[in-house]
Amino acid sequence: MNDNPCPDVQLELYRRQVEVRVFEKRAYDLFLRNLVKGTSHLSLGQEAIAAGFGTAMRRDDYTFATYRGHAHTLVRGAPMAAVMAELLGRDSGLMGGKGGSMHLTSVEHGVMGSYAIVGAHLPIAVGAAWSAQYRGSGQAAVCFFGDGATNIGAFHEALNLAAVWRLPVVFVCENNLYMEYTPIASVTAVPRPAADRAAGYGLDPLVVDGNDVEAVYGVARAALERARTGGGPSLVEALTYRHGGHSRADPGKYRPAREVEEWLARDPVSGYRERLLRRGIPAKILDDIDTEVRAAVDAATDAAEAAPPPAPERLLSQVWTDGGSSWRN
Amino acid sequence: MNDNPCPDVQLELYRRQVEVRVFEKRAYDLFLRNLVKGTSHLSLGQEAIAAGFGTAMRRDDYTFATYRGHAHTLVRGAPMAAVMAELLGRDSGLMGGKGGSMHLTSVEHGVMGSYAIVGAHLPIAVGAAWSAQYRGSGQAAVCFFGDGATNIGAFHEALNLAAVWRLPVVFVCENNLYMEYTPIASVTAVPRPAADRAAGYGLDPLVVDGNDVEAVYGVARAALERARTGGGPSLVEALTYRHGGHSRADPGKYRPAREVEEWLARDPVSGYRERLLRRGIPAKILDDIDTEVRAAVDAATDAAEAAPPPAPERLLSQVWTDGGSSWRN
Amino acid sequence: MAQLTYRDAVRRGIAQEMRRDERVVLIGEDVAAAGGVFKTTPGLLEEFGPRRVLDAPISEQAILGAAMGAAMTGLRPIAEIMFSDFLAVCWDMVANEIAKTRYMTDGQVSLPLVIRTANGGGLRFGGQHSQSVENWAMAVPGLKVVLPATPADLIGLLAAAVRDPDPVLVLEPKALYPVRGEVPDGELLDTLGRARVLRTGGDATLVAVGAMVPRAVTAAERMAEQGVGCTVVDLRSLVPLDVRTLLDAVAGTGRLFTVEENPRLCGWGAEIASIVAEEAFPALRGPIVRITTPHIPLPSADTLEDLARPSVSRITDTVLKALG
Amino acid sequence: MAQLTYRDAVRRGIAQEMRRDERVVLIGEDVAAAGGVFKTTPGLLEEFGPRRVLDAPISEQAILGAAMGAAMTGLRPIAEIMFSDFLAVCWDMVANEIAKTRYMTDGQVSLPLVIRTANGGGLRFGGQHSQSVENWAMAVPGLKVVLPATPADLIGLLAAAVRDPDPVLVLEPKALYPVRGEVPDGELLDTLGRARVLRTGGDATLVAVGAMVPRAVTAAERMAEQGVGCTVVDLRSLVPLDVRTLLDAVAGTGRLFTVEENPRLCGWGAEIASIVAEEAFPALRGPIVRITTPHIPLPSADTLEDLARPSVSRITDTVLKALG
Ligand SMILES: Cc1ncc(C[n+]2csc(CCOP(=O)(O)OP(=O)(O)O)c2C)c(N)n1
Ligand SMILES: Cc1ncc(C[n+]2csc(CCOP(=O)(O)OP(=O)(O)O)c2C)c(N)n1
Ligand SMILES: [Mg+2]
Ligand SMILES: [Mg+2]
Repeated sequence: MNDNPCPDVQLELYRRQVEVRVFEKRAYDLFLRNLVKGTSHLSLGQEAIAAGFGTAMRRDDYTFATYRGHAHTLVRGAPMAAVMAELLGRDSGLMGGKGGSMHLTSVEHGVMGSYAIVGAHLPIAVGAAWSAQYRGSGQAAVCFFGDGATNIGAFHEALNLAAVWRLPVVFVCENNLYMEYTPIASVTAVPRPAADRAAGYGLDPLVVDGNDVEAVYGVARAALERARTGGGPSLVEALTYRHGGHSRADPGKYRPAREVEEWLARDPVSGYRERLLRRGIPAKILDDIDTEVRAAVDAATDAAEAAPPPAPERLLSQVWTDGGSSWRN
Repeated sequence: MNDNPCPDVQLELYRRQVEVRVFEKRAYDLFLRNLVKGTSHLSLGQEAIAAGFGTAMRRDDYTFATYRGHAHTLVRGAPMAAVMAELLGRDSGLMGGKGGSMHLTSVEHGVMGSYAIVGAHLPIAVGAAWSAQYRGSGQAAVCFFGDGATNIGAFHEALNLAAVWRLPVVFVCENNLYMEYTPIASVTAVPRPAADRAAGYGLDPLVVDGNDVEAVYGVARAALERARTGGGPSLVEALTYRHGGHSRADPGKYRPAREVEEWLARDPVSGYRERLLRRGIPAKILDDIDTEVRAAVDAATDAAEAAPPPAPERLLSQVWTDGGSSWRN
Repeated sequence: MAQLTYRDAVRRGIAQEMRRDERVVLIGEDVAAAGGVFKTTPGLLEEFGPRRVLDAPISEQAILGAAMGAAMTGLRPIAEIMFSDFLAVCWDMVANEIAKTRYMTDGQVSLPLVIRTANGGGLRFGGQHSQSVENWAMAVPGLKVVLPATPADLIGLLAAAVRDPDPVLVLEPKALYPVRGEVPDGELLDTLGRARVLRTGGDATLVAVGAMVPRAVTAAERMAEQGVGCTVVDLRSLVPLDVRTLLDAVAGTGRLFTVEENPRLCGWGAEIASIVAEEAFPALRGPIVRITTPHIPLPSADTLEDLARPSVSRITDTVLKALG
Repeated sequence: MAQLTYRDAVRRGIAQEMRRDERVVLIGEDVAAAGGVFKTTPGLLEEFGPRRVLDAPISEQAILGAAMGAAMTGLRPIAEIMFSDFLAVCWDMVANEIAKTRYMTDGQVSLPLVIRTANGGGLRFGGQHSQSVENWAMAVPGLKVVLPATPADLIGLLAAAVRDPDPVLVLEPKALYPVRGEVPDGELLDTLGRARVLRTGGDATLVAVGAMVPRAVTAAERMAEQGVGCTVVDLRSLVPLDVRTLLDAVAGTGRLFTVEENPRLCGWGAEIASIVAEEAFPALRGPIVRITTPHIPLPSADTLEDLARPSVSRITDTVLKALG
């Protein structure tokens, strides 16, 4: 028996990783050109996790992401031009420029938000899963967060409640070894910040190579299946590494050169490309994907750069559902 | 080899339990007479835990308690009359009537406060332990809390930090099976709310019969020894039961009669008395202790009842260290 | 027309909305099997079942996070935070998540949810169980804040809050739980953002909310006996704020007094004083005076707590002295 | 006399106090090895060692809890909360524990600790990383709150905060980190609760704090060119509040304008407006006007953020219009 995903899925896993890779590199270029004004946190090196889950998720499943959420937003199909425009603070941005890089949200595509307070979205994802269970919709919520987030109180509260109510939620810890600049090992009581806590919520420890997109895809499918069939939550720890610094301001110099090298050698995108070539997939097919993706990112960039800044009226809009922000009668 | 504590300690363990028992019953009477005005949370049935730890602690160790903190305050030697007066909101109260039953504090006796926000004092105890470590004082902090507190975020943050810094702190979970009126099992992902979480912080699971004062004393000595010798924190789960309701307003009717009966049969105070008698300690000695304690509680009650209400000037005092409350120049 | 306690009104208000709308669910600590520690929710578990009335662990962040996630995906949760003081342990959920998400997502996410909580002093519970957090809440953009002072108002405003498409914080003055009031039969539905003028007089305007409303009214009655006429306004809702009624009332008297249970600094009273000092300055005939709890935590002892919170006699003394 | 950035002043201020007093320790996320995400603490680990400069996990409740427990047992911790928005995740520690414990224990417990945090907008960080939380903080009895607007003030007020026996929240306007200012040589020690009058004029009093101070000054300069004289007051400290300087300034001009970065409702501006409306009413010659960020979360896009925060031109336009 062949354990590999079927060929279409393989190409999809490849394409999504490439999309994230090319998009994030472009975002970095635009930051260097001072077009991305606020902060931004890239997923370069961590593409396989978003791609693996994004491919495994159902169209109506919910994604909850962090400030490092470009990847998780794109893999659900959110329009690249609108995401890019949001980074640039343009009117055509996904949230009209109000949220910026750290708060990407596309409800239409199941992306229920990117949250910039570490840990906050875990309980919120629990709520979406509770609602899915209540409505009997068969939806699952997938909540991505970092290793650093496992030490904040909200993590604990969310995991416990999800387990007690057996909710359809998958918690995905992207362990990239660092919180901002501090090694996670230096501030955590256990070696595996997520997996070593699973038993405290009656869950199995699940560790996956986060740079192997098929491995992630497999774990994602199993966890989503469990969620949909009443098996309750899962806590997945995906081991990975970011290629760059924590955010745009950070050159990442605190990391040992050797560690960086080792992880660069395990690049999820080029590694998967090689694996597919070894499996006999023609280079042309992959090259075509690369070309298409680059064209899409170019188009998104052009559209975003050409877009005007947000209309000033936006400033006082959408505090309330009536569209406005008035607090007085 | 005889595992029993030496005779003096046995009598001390007995006396402290009786003190708490008689005091708490009196507090309940005073509540029925409408002299205790606010709320109060009694330790009837849970006396062995405070008594065991109080006896094992060094004079300069730190106690951090909850709103259910009469017992933990008394066993450190805080003056009974002042504690009673505080419950009655009198000028001679331990905190001049400002704190009330839920906030008993006697810094002089190492009681660094009773905290009424569930979980809040765990990180604070961590801080006292950090300071002890920094100062090289050999002190330890002991932090008491309930089963319900294990599900709040502060629990998680405190345990992790204490473990990472190997701090001299002993966390003592008094598992009395209920949060307020809700069975802990119905809202917790694991059967042992504290012990089953210990591994998540690299700690050993420690469960002790919280109604056996000598067992508690033994665990306390070991954990304190470990703390003082750089072994880091411990997390102890002491199994116990409250004889009455959660607080003064609660008759506790939600508990199955059978469960209540079983636990009443395991009363820590009368049980220990019987054990001491079986060991050949003359009844007279125990009776004398009982009589002394009753006299002390009577005297404390009389003094508290006779005390005037707080001087009105207290209202605006001690917000700041200058003694006042002014926020303006 | 029935006489109901405030406590019973809470139950009736929740039940009214749960009967009407299957999407309304109730979550909180001890709210289900035990019927709430203030006995505001008895019988709801029995009527609506464990799917819709849920006991939560002591995990306030998870409670509000769950409410938020459920609200954005089709439910209309009512979350109880037992004491408003505990909002501090989940303040991130209130101030950073629930309040800001609609704006940050440019309207993509709607959060029709209600947070109910027992607020204020009077029960001798001390500094961590007696706070009046309206001054925290009003400072947070994106949060509606109501403070019903009577059983009927509670039902009507709670219903309005549940049906409102935005997050609403309902502060229930715990000192009022045992107090009875007239409640009309049938469904009650009120409007957020409407103040109520409880009496009129020409000499001074007293503005109050929650547990201070009956005190302001009694003070006004006493002063009326002495020939001093007071207009008393119950704001009922701090956000949205009925500025029109406020300005009208001040226009009629030229003098503004607030009666605030919260500690002094940066309260709702400071806000309305500032609004009046900006927008009704020409109408003012004398200083604006705030009658508040001093800027201290509430003490536990009954005598001290009574000294701290604005009393009827402190109100009358302050107003009469200021009017000269 | 040196020219220092605000960012470097933070480091110098901390180092000054750590050299002086062995009990002073620094704790926070990324403060030690990395020197702080705003580069306010580089070199401190190297100078004072890992015993006194500690990197913490992302556990803000534990960070402030640890600071509190250490402060009550003999240390004088400085705790960094990276962004002031994150105070929401540990608000219980701030508002219910640290602020209230001295009072609730009737003075048994002293808490000589400092919480430092990067506050306010201007960096296009969006709604969860740009808040001005002075309006939360001032509402909490038991907390001192300072907002230094220059490098020299930061050092002096930080030193005063560290030596103060009570808990002090130091809000560092993150927009000012790269700004340089004159800093005298040697040890700096300032006094909490002293406002500073930066210029005087007879037509209006502008009161500001933090990042709004330079804007208020620039606006006053522009208005002076048009013959309108403004007194500009930098409050520097919100608690304790220098009411005397405030009232004197208003007595001299008869008109009060606040310049506030915080969202509009219940800010420090509302508080001082109310104080003035009560205590300086006879001196007032016209409405009190608050110039604030609207009551919205801060948006991320640069153009929108610039629209939201009070700008020099909004200040001048508002003042000139109000003065007629
Ligand atoms: C409550 C809170 N504390 C601190 C921060 C600042 N902060 C932003 S990202 C980050 C590190 C997060 O590390 P991790 O969870 O491992 O995620 P990663 O960035 O590595 O993906 C920190 C400390 C925050 N945003 N929220
Ligand atoms: C943060 C917070 N949430 C809720 C409460 C209300 N409350 C007080 S005691 C209690 C139950 C605590 O249960 P447990 O920890 O088991 O302690 P026990 O009272 O059984 O000793 C609750 C929910 C509180 N004080 N603080
Ligand atoms: Mg990380
Ligand atoms: Mg319990």
